[in-house]
Amino acid sequence: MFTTDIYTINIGPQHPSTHGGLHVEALMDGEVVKDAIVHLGYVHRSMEKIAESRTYTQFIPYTSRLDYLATHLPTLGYVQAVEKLMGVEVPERAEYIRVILGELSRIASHMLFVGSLAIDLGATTGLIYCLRDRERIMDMFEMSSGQRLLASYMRIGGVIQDLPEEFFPAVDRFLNDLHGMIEEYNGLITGNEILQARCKGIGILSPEEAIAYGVTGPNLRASGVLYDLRKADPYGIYERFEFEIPTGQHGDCLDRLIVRIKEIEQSGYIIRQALKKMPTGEVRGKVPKLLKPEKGKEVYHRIESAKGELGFYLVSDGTEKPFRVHVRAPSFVNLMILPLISRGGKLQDIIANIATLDPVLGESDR
Amino acid sequence: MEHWFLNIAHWLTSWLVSLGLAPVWAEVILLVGQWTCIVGIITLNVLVLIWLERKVAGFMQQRLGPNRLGPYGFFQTIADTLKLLTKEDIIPSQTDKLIFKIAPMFFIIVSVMLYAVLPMGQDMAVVNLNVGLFYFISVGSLSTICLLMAGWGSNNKWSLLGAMRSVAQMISYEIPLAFSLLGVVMISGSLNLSDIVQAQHNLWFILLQPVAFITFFIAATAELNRGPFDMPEAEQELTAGAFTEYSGMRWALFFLAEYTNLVAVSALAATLFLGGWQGPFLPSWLWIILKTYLIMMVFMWLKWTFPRIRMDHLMSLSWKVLIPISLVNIVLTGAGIEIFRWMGW
Amino acid sequence: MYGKGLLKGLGITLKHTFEKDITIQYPEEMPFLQERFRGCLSFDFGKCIACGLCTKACPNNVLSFETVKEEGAKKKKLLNYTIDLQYCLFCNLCVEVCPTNTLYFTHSFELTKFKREDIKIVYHRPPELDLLPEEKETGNLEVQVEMPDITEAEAKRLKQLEAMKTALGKNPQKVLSKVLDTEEDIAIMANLMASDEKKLFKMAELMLGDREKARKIAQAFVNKEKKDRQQEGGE
Amino acid sequence: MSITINDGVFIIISGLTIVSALGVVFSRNIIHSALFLVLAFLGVAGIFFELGAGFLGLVQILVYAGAISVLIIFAIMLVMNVEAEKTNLPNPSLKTHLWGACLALLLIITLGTSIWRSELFQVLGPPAVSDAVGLLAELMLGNYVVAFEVAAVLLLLAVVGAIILARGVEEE
Repeated sequence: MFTTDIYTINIGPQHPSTHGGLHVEALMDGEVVKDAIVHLGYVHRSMEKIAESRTYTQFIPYTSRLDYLATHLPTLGYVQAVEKLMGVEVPERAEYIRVILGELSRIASHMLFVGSLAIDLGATTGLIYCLRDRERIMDMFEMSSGQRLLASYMRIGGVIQDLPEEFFPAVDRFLNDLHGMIEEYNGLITGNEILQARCKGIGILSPEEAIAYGVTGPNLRASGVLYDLRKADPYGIYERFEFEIPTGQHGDCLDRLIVRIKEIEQSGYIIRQALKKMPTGEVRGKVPKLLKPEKGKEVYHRIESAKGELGFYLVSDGTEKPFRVHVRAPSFVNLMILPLISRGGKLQDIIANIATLDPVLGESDR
Repeated sequence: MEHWFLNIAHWLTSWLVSLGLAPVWAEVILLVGQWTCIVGIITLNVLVLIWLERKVAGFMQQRLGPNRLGPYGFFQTIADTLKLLTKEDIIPSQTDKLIFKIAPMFFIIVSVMLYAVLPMGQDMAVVNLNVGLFYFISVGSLSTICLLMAGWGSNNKWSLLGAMRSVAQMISYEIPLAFSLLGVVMISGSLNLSDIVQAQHNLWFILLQPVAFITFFIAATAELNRGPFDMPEAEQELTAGAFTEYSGMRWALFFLAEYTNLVAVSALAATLFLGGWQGPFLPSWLWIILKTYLIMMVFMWLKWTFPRIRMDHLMSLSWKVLIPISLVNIVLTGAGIEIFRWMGW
Repeated sequence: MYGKGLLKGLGITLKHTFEKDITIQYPEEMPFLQERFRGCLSFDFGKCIACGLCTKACPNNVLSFETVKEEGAKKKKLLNYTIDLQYCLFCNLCVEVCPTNTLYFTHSFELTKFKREDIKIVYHRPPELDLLPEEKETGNLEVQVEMPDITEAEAKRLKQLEAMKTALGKNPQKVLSKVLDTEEDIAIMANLMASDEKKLFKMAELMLGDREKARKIAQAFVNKEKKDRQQEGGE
Repeated sequence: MSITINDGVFIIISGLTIVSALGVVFSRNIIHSALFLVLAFLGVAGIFFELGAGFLGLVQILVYAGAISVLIIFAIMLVMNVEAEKTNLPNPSLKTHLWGACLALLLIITLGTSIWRSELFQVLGPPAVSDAVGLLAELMLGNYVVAFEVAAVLLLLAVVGAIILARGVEEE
């Protein structure tokens, strides 16, 4: 009887809720989304090309700038990839330090996720509380490496230097308070009925679709797939720790939030175990000053970053510079399901979907 | 203390008459003076309110809030206003210029008009209208048109979407707003705000009509476009909704009007449910100010705690929850009144 | 009950309203910086030996310097040193690689400048460094060269390093015999050091510090050189 | 006959009403027409106030200016798909002009005769009782309660019908 026109509305690239230079072209029928087309590349910095003109060591600071919200994790992935390529042994203590800082980065990233979801849905105060708690992790990063956001603390064969004395009481205090923080997020953000109404049943991603699209990380686990590289393909010393992998049931926005909050808790457990088991000793292995891997050797190393499976693919041509570096960015792959989960929803649901997919544009555009 | 303002008005009238002016013209001049005072008070109030809102938000978020200009950053808003006044008046080229320009002016005029019937103290309403409450609701409904004008005039999809949303929202919420007030009207038997205040001499209506108060409060939050119902603005979704294209003083006028509405609706809530200007010890005008600010604090508390409701949830909240509740409230109030009459109270 | 979560949230914000603020008023109250904080990258002119390791380590070409080799002098003379801070990643790679702790991070973090050219930090050679040796011996050095950041121990170490370097330069056979066994090796190493000042420096530092490590590295250098020679011979 | 304040206000308001009514007709942009219509409604409400019928004036504002006009604007916005500037152009054909003139003539004759027949420019009794609302309430909920309720039921039916129609679109 009646027909309605479909109109386009451009969410971004300059938009408060796109977490950076993301452009979503939404085809709308009234308030209902018919399709959402993701346009990427606004934060492209040619990271992979830069890697080809830097030595293996020199590329380390750039890796922090991929996923700057979980600064130690991409660096960890890269240095482990190079170590795999060169066959470098890492001292025990350095491995434990890497686990502690990596999990702290994961907590920091997830805290920012919770906060940014809150502010994207309009709850300003939720963001501030999350940032307040994240600040304590930033302080710990400052203690260990001297940098708050872009630490570049990992080195091939270990870490720059040992953790300082004051780091241990600080991380202890933080872990003791972690439960209270999570309670607070649950009270203010997760438990809020308005937020639940906006997240429950929104942006549902079925496990089959998630696997088909190559979604990884908390987004995949929220769909109910029990897959975590720390268990499925343990790297570093992760097989030594006991922890659970939280999964969701419905794969909606609320599950994606809850899974991440539970992961914060699990990361806390891992850090506790690591602190207990940590041996003394060297933190930097014997590594030649100039790294020249064998010609033609290639390696793919993947870690469980805060966003999902972060992979580094390195090809060596026998010189001190890599022939090719490719980054398998989880944010990029995860963003690709945005049209799928947004179709049929409301305009406001796109915002919730972007927020719960937790993309870091620095990583997805590279 | 109690009669300061009334005395000033009386003195002014008699002085004007003694100058040889006809009493009618003296009344007109007095009316103009009253309106000037009201606009002045509103502007002052808004300056305080914006500062207060930022301060309250700051404290809630464990921040300091504005603290640079003046004691506790009190003059921050004044500096902001000066900045906005001196900014370039940007009118985008593709807009419907006439509508774009007059929308903020209409908005602020409508908001100021609300104050005509509010009793600011004992015998201190500008116009003691016998349909005062009805006046408040119907004039309040005009602000939808202004938002619609702003959204249409901006010629921007975000703006239009914001305007459409806010109009749908405000029209829907006018119904529970009016219905929730009917209970009060039935008990007091008058639409005159001063009479309603008098009727609460013994017992505040918040105790007699708690359900009505809650529905009124929710509907008023939606009518004011304040969080968690701030659909037309919705910074995170609509980038600023109807106000996206506005800048400088035109933008500031919208905010002035929003805060003006906030004060008016809070004052109305205080008048209808919290006994208006009645209270011991302090003069009546101070009581109403205190009560208004108390209600405004609650508005701020809600805004800085809750996330935004989704549009369709918002509409169904109005149509499926608030309207039935307020209708039931009216029926129960009617029955209650009959029972009390029958018991001979 | 519906609305319980809302009330709980309201309670949380109300609780925090009356708590102490966690932010500080920045310019009046400076933030607490951890000991390792990486602020402005700084340079100590007196310590630099112009080895160039920092410029090679830097991923972003932040560092550059100019040297001049005067006739008869053994060492290159550093004329100026430039840190183009706008490209700095604060990654710590140059600081790690510097053998004399010449580069270091200060705690100053207010690096904003009005003009773009002000961002570049250029260190010019201080005139005190060019005093004649006689003047140095009379103690003028201590008076005129300001090295506020060097502790006494460090200064002592530097002096020792300088002495070791001179010794290695003048009489390599004698010094190297402590770490290398065969005559042939010592000769190769001496040659290497004569041609490459970095290696000379490296050895000097190692000799002062870990003798065992020095032995290994010297051996490695020699072995590599031998290998290279063989390859050249083969071709 | 001197002009009182009331007369002056009346002249201003009615002038405004007439000007905005002309604006409705002559605007080339249909949205402007609709907004002029709001202004005309407000002017009529002002005249009601001037005549002491405050309640009626407020109903005029609430229903016409606040709600009906918004519906009109919504309808215009939703169905319009040409440029706003060219939506309200006068129709060039002579035939329509003639029909329009006839209708206008009819309207003028009807209104004119009714004004002529009435006792012109004469104030009939006091403007209005002070408690107009009470009087209205007694009339509506007393004498004419059946008609009032029937009208209410009719409106309710209309609302239900509208909802059913609107839902039909959604299913398609």
